[in-house]
Amino acid sequence: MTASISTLASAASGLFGAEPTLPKLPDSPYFWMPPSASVTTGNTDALWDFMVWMSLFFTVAIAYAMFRFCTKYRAKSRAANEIAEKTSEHNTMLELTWSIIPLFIVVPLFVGGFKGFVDLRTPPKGAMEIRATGQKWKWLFTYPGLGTPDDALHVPVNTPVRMVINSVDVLHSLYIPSFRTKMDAVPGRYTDLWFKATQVGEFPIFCAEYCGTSHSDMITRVVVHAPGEYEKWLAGTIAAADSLVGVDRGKMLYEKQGCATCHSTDGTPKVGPSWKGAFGKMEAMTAGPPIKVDENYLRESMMDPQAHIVAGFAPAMPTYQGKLSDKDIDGLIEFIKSLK
Amino acid sequence: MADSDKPENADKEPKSMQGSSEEQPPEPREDATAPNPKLEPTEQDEPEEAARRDAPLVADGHSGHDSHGHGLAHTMPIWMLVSVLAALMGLTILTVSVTSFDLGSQGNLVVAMVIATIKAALVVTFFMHLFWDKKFHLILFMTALLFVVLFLAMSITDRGEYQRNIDLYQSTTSTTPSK
Amino acid sequence: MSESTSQSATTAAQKGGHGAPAPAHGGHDAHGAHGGHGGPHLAHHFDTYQQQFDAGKLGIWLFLLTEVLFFSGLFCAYTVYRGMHPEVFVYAHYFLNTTMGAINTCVLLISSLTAAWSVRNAQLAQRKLLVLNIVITIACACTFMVVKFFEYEHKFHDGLLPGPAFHPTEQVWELESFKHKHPEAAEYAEKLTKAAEEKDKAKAAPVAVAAGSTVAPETGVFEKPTEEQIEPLIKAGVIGPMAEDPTRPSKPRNAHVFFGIYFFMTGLHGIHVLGGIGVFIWLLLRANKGEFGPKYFGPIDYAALYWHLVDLIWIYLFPLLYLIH
Amino acid sequence: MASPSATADVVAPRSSSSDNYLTHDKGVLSWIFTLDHKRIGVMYLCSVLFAFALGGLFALLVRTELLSPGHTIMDHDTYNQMFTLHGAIMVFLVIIPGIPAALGNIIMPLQLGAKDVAFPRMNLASYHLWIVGALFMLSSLAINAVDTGWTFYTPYSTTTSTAVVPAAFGAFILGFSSIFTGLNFIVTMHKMRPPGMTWFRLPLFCWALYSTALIQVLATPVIGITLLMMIIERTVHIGIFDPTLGGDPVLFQHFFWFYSHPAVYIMIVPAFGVIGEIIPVFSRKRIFGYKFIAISSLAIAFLGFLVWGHHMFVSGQSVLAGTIFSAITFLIAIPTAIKVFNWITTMYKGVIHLDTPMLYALAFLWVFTIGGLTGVFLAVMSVDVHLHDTYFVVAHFHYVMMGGAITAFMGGLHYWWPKFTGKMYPEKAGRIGATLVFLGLNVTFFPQFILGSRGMPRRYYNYLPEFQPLHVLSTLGAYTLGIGFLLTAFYLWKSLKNGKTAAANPWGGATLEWQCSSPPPYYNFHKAPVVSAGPYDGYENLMYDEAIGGYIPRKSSSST
Repeated sequence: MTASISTLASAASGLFGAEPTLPKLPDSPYFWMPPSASVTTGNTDALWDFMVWMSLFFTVAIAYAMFRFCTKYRAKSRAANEIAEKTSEHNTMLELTWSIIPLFIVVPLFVGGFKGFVDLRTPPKGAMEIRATGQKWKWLFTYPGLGTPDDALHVPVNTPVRMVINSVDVLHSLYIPSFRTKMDAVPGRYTDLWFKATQVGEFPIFCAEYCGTSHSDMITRVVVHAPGEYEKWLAGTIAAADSLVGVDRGKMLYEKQGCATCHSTDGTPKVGPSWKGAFGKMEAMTAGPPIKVDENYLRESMMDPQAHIVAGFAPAMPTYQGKLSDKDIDGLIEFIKSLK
Repeated sequence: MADSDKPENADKEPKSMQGSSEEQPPEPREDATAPNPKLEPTEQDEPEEAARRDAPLVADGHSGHDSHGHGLAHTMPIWMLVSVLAALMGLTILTVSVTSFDLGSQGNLVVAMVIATIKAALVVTFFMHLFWDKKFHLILFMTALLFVVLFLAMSITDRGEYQRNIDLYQSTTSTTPSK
Repeated sequence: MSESTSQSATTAAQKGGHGAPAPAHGGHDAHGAHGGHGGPHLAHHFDTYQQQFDAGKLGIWLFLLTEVLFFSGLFCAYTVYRGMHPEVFVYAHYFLNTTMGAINTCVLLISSLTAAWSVRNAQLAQRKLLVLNIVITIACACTFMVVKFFEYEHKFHDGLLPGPAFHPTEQVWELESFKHKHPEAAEYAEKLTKAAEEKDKAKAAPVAVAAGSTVAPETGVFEKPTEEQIEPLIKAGVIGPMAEDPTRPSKPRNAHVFFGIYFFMTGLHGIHVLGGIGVFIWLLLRANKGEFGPKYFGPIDYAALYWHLVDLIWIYLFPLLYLIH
Repeated sequence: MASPSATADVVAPRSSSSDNYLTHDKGVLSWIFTLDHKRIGVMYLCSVLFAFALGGLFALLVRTELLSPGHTIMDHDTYNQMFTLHGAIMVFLVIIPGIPAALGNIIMPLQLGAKDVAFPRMNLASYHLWIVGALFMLSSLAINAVDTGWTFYTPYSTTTSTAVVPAAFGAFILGFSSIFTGLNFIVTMHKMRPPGMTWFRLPLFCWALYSTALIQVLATPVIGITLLMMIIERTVHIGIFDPTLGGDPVLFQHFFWFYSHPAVYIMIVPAFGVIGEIIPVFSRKRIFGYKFIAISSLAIAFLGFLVWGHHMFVSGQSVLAGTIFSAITFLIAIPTAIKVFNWITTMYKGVIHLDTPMLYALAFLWVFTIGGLTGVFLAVMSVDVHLHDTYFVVAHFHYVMMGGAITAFMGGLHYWWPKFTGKMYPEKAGRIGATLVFLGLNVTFFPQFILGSRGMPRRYYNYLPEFQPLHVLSTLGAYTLGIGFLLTAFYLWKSLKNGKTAAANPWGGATLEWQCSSPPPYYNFHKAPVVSAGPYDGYENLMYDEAIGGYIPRKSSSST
């Protein structure tokens, strides 16, 4: 129930638009990296800078040597038949030097990387927990006792947050560039990542593991709230409870629950059949006799989507069992009815 | 592994090549690769060609350790083959009968695998006469096993490490297969 | 040598490389007979029979290498899944027919002997014995496949199929193999099932069977079970946390995966046996023509090596699939 | 090189087009069923180049689509299919067989001084399997092109509605084709070496192919079984990889990368070999640190097997496994560094001829240095967490695969073109082509490093508008590349008709292949080479003869 209540609240706070608007890439003080907005970024950026300079040094050195040799020792012509002057053909000391030098460079790199990695993988005790569920092609962020109020992830600044990640269909990957962290969402198990936002603002979230058709639309943003703001937002969410019913509720859920990614309201079939004029239609099924699209069928297709697939569509829909209250379902059915 | 055996070969193989080269001067090759393939063999190279071809090529049971010069390969005496088979049969009966006893949690598995490995060793050593074969073939076979072990070890270690995340998930959600 | 045999060499080489090193024997025909060089079975690009034989031998060993790694994937999957769901393997092995497995093991071992022997025959130019040994080898291989066929046929009949098709017609505790091993547990499971069914009839709450404990005490159908009664059932995931249905004795979750692996491993092995049969038939024809002798017995040797590897893999499959305790 | 005496045996410095492997037999069948390694190599070459054109076409389409976020010329699904096919074709059909099976097949036995590979029939079978595999893979294009990415990750690959099975089965077959080639090469190098050709007289190209072959034989079977399991999973649902049936998708990644990381070395190590041939010849100077380069190839081949997990740092792999894999990954930097430094040192005090092959070799050094160094970024675990599956990775492996393997392939193609065809390509056009490719390459892929580090994930059809300028730049670079390759294709094709006849040894190489006429005779050597010196010795005994446009033994030393 709380789920639906909170969901509404976001509706009330008017956060939804038809198309999920792309987040803005925040301006960064660095050339290479996006702004660093989490406590763990220090290690990554330091190692990065070191390696950039190291690479620059070696690339320039090698390029210079090549260029120098090519100009200095360039042959006049083949006809001239110059003979290269004899130089030593191998020099074990030299070989060893340039075997050892890289070793000396990479060992600290490994250690540094290892330290940073362990940090990224071990969330501090008592970190606030938020569930992130990947599904084609949307992230559902579930807050303790609050359901999924919003497309965007809302977190308070300077608070360690642990994302408990899983997927309902295929692999996804929760990637927040400004926090320099990323973790795959693997169906059938939990994975996790953590961060502690240090900057108030909005930062993009991407899906970084290929997950099919709309992989590249699985973009949303994390909203880092200033101290106090986050609580306000929560309060607002709960306060605005239950204002929507029937069609409006359905419309809002349609956008918030990710129905919109697969079902159009204008008659164009997407991954799933369009909802326009769907209600009351006789639909041919991939298996079994045609079925009339009525309340029962709609309810079934939300709770157990694979039960009856409309002919010509892939069984791609995740179940909404437990995600939708009866009230939500009624709302959605009303909404679908309204789409003549 | 792979590189460790290289030097050993590097000086072994060429010797054999030289060896074979001394007994066959380039002439026959020239004939073999003559521009005109229809060309019949010239008289003077035929005898030695034939001589080389008809040299006794089967090694007697014992001198097969390095088959170079002794013939193509080692020949297994029958008694050895039969007794190996007997041993294998015995081990098979053993491994079947041992399953009726309970040897602790993984005990039976370990015993079964040990027996299987002994059988495998017998087959490889005698039936596949790897014992008398070139050492390099042994190295190759071992390399294969080494890589299998690497492959299994890493995958299984990792799996064991994250097993609990899966158990956690399965305990919190009902993941019975949808039939 | 006739083009036909060399042609079959090519086909053999193409079908997964079973005849892989066979090319060693041919080739000069395609290059035109340049001189008497090499005799009938020495390919033009080799100088001596020794070189040709060694090349083929190294080739087949490398091929065996690939075979070992090819199967390693399946063994890895097996190990991972067994470590993950031991109960499934305990449950499933009651359905396998150990006798048939053992028979097949012996059959393969015998064929391995004859294969190894045939190499000796070829080396010593014992043509009759060679043919005989190859025939026995093929016969054994066929026996193996026939037994396998009956095993599969049986599994299909009992609905022991991989994946969603997995619908066993018998419950594990109804099996002779189970009854014989754990009689008490078997009848205890019967009792629980009956109890559960009565409850269903009585439209009462389903009997709760939790790990280690028994029917909910208040029903008081029967007293606390003994170790012998409960242990095997839990081990096999029939009751307890791993069971598919908490209300009554059933099968463990994902039991079908075992049969997935079983059919995959034995099936792939079976395909290799068939391949071996093909190669040996081809060799039989050539042996009959008396093509093999002390100077030229490579193909027999290579085929035998391949055959031993097939045997080797079975030596591991047998305990891993049939002899689970 | 072979002893002076052997050099003296060069029958006709000007190629004797009378009887060579191209003219020896007539008719299509004489090609399709030939057992001659050179002809099989040529067939491989043509097929690979065709596949390269196809894969390149897909690449250009993908880049064009990325000119603007969202829809430019195609829709989501088409885009996903395009990049999948681009990847699968380039990896399985082009780069893996490119240098070993095409160039290697023709050159390796010649360099070795062998009459043929050990198993000619198997060699042919390998090519036929390649064709069959390619047909399967492309049949997926005809049915409903696969859209899983070339990695076939489960559970997506087991649930998507596109034709995964034909594509995967194609890759399965191509695996066997690759195994056959590798197996054949190993045996050839063990058993077919002529008198005096000791292991440490093998040209570095042979050493590289040997290491490659070892990987092919040891790793490829695993991808075979993995794809087979994936196919079975998809069709029968045995539940090994599919979590809804109790399987484990991460296990698939282990299986997949156990092959596919070594496969990266199947692609790049032969390139090392080609570069190791070109640089000394065009510097008229012995290679520096021959043994170190030779052995480092083997070292890389071996280490390559122990690092597959560095593709899985954020896949849900355990920290323990990740650490082990990361640590070993760094070790690969060492043999790689050895090679680069040795190549550079070889040029020191040489007499450097900047012909097209050398230009490609220099391009390789530059591009591979960048590709290699950026590899270090990805080996550092914490940094990889940020970079994994972004355009940084895309840029990195394109610098290595496209910039490394393909550049070396082009270099080798030009270097041996006279030997293959008996014709010289137009030098000036060649240099222009090389320059275009080099520029295009950097303009295409360097911006992708920046995109990646700024957070642009790979395999994206739609992206944030802020990324657009760099994408446009990258696409322009891709077009430059396209033009460069078209030009190359054009003049190479022309040269077949009216290129000037090539000398037996136009570059003054000392390895054995330069001793037989161009194109080589059917039986490779009119006289068996007797090797008495290393592969890069005695450039001073060769001198350039304007008249024939090639090198001949110096009068002074030819009598000994």
